[in-house]
Amino acid sequence: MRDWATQGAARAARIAAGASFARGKVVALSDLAPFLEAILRPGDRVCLEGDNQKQADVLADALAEVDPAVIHGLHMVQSGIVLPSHLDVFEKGIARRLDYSYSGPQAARIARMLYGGQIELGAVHTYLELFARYFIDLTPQVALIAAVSADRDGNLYTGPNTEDTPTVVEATSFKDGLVVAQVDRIVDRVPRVDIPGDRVHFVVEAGKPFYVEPLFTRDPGAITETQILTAMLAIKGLYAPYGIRRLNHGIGFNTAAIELMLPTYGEKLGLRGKVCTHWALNPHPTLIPAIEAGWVEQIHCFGSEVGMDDYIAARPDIYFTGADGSLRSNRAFCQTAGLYACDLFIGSTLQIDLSGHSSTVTTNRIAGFGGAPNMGSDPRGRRHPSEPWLKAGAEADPDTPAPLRRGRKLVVQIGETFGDGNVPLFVERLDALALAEKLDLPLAPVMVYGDDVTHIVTEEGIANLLLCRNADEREQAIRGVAGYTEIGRRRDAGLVARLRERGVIRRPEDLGIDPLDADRSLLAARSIKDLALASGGLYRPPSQFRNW
Amino acid sequence: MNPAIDLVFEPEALSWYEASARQRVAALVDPGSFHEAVGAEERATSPHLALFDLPEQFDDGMIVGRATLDGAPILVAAQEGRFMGGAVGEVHGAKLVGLLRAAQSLSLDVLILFDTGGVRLQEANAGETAIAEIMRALVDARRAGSRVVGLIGGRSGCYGGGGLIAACCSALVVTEQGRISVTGPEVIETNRGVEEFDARDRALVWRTMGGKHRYLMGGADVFVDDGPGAFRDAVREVLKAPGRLDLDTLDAEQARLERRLARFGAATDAVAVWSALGIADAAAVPGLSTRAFRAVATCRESADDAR
Amino acid sequence: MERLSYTLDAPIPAGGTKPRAIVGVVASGNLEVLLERVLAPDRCTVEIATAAHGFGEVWAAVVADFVARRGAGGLRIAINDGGARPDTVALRLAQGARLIAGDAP
Amino acid sequence: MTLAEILAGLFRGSHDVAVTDGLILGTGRRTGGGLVHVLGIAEGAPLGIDGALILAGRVLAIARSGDDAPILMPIDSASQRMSRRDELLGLNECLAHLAKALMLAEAEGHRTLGLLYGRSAAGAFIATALATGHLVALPGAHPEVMDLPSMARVTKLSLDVLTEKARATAVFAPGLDNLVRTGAIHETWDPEKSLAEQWETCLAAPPASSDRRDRLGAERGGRPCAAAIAERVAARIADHA
Repeated sequence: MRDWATQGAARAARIAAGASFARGKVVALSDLAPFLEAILRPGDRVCLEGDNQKQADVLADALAEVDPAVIHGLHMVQSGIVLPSHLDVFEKGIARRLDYSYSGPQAARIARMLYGGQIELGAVHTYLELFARYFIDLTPQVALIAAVSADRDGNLYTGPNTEDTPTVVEATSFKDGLVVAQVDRIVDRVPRVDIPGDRVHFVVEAGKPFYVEPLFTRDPGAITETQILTAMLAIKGLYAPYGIRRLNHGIGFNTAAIELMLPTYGEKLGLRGKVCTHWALNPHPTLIPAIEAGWVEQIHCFGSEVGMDDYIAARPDIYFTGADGSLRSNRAFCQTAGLYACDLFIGSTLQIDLSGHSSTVTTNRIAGFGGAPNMGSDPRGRRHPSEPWLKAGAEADPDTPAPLRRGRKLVVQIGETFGDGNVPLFVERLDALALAEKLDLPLAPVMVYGDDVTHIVTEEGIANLLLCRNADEREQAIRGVAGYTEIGRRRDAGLVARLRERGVIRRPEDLGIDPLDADRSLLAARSIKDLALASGGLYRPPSQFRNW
Repeated sequence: MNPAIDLVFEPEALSWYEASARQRVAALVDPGSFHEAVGAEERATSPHLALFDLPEQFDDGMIVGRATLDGAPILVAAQEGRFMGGAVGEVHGAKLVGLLRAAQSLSLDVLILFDTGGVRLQEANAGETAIAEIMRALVDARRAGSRVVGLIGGRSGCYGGGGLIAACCSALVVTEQGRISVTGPEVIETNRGVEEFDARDRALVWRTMGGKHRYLMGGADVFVDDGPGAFRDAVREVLKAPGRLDLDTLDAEQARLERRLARFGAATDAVAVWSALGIADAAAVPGLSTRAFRAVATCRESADDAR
Repeated sequence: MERLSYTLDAPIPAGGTKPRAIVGVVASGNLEVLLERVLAPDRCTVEIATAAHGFGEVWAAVVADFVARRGAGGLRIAINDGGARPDTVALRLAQGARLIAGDAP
Repeated sequence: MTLAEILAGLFRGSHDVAVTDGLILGTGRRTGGGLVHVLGIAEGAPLGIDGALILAGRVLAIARSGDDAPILMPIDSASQRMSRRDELLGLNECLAHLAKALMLAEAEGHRTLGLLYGRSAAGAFIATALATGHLVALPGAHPEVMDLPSMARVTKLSLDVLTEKARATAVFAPGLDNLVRTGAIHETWDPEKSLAEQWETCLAAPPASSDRRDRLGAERGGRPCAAAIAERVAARIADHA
């Protein structure tokens, strides 16, 4: 007769092996590597918690210290390849196979290791996609997670950076997997229970907070006049006419400029209360002036942001906060919110081709996807109407009767025609294609597909791809805002002029914008210090962003 | 009421830190009163940068000329901190030498808008010598009765020889962003190691070299907000004092600096210095607004008649 | 340094009467533009010294658009470039034309 | 030459100059018996806040003394002391204070003569030797703003390229000849001849009425523009007066 509880028995065996290193659930920091050798089995699927923000860094370092003769061939299923130790485990043979989502800081090294065959790649996912697979075919046998504090029963307080933890624990613990948490300290009573203790099997006191990258902090001091011009175009040419109230922003300087210009330029246009009221967004410091000026009603966050915790706690009407007063973030929920409950995503990219496909991959850097493809896609399952969604749908498909017409989420790519080092934003062929050939991947790593993109904003103007009726128009609409790049200089001037007459392309002057008005005095804060002052001293920027 | 300006701070339209040298000068003196000497159209560029295949600037990063302030004639020099980090080369330095010599012969006051990383390495010997000439011309002008006021709040700070020139001035006006120092953080780190100075720790950089610390120590005389209006008000204020540089001044400076070493010589960090000054919550100083900072800075060391 | 030089017919004379104007600074990704009113009102020359080599075609396009759209007639324009992007170049040229026309201080 | 050799050459036995912690302090007697104040830096020591204040205090005391004895400032130093403490406590003020003191003493009638006999660099050089009224050097002296390897790092040029460029111009590379050509150093003494005589010749010449270093730089070809630019600026400013 079949044993229907083999997984539970296997977990019990692992717990028993680990218990010899533990007092109750608590494992000493000094025993971490042998402890991991005791609870892991070669070939395990392991989720090492870490995304573009928080990292279970102490557990990651310990995993890289285990003996490859004992533990090898692990299959890592994790959001982020961010710390050097995340790749060390592959170099040492401790891990072999990888399914992941984001690899920003390790983009160059992961590319080298993929080319070198040291990593057997499953796939590069979006966050939400990887989370989904945790519940279907990539369920972890062991999860190594991070929290702020724990009590002796294993109840965890994750603090403002909850992020991926509930999702990882849900998938692991309820499918007979083992959950190990690193915490800064063990306390008698946690400030709030983010993860109930019966889902957590072992806890290690790291004696220091887990690492968090201040990824969403953009220094207003670095925003250029051209970026300000693109922000003026977006506010006046997209946010205002579509009436965008629910939205998500990427992390680039163009969108930071938009955030900083709401209380100045947006106010002058009379848009307060009419746009940008509800957000799926991390606690961007650059949104502080808009919040303080009464623009924002509420924000749900994927994670927190270094230095923003006190400000958030003092603004509970705006943010989601727990009984302890601090932020509650949740990446899976916020990704879902960005996908289904927002009418606009706007973000920057490195390359856009003539079909509107965009990618942040270059041939020697593989940064992964993170959440952008979810934010930057049109959810086919959406059913609730909203004004911008219906308007965009009508522009794309004027002939279908309204009751049967799908709306469209606005997916906007914003950027300058030339990036750092005079590298053009617009290309004939994405580097992602060369990469796919080199690695023999069935799919090129495209961040946002052309058929999801509705608008492209550059300093030359806005291209509304919804209004293009064929591939030729689409190509010329893209060329028509591609500035002095080679793509832009090879435009069909006659067709571009006709597209402009139809409003497919809109120049700054078509919107009543003088590029010479694009001035840094339009920024509600011109420095990180201004942001700290605007927050009433509640925002405490990390040292690397200070000039005081 | 416009909520856009209903914030707890109201910056001036022009940020000194961000402005170019030309913008600063134009906004500082009486409108339209600045007349540049050896302007960009004369193309007095560096004769040495071509050797390094580096781009030139028509004014070599130094603007000098005459202007009026509240109708009174005054001489002005401004460094462009974004061109080669405001570094002093042959032409750049010679323009300031010429201005200071003119100040002495014409008995005029001088404003120097510092923004410099120090000597320009590509013309290091010329730059170093120019610093020495500037200091001598400055001292001569002051001895003859001119007042020379340094204004510090630019991106490149006031480093290297710039720091020495600044300390020769009659008075210094500084913003929080303004840094005054001799050796830059990166150079200290390179020479002495990251344990001595972690150049990436920006909070450390500013509390060691920044405007608030210099003001509290008497290394600067007026602390202002980041805008030309604030600088103008401060210049008016310091120009009320008579110009003076004699042995009494230097004896007073000697006593002032010896007292500083005696009081704070054992401190290893600025926060300890500020505590020793009598500031209760010294660690909070960097985060304070200008108004709040001035309120706690009443216990500062001053350099009145001792610079 | 790469040196480029263009002489163009200018349909729109520069506004105002100022003899000269200067905008911008030479820094990485930035440039200075010196404009001098010394030519016939239907001519414009542009001399460029740039640290970024091999962008002649782009410069030609940016300069041609500028002279076609803004008041540039009568101006001898000299540029020192620290590798600015075309959008920055176009912006500085436009700022220079505005400055010499006297619209801004 | 060593400091001992120099002092012997200048004063024979009649001096009480001592070196403590790299600082030179004392007096000597001229050939005719007149007093000379001697202060400076020895042993390639860096100049920090403490040393600068000691030297400045001594200079100010001399300026107050009422004698008109010359000040000799022998220099063999490193650069300014590079440390967190020095910057925290205002190294720029201490160095500038020393330079001002030297210039004021000169104005009070004390001839100041810098004697560069070893290394010197950057802030230490500016605050001492370059702040004297007349700067002489001995062969073998090695002033520099920054050494070539460091400069190669900062300018991102190879050492070979920099060395090659250094042959074409005096304007950036370290070394005595280059500083002489820029006019920073007025003259180089001949160690084969009597130092005392060369020193007396300096003192016999009338004190310079103005800073002539930029003129020297133009004459010697090390600084082609400085003097002309400075004169042009001063003239234009005066024209508008």
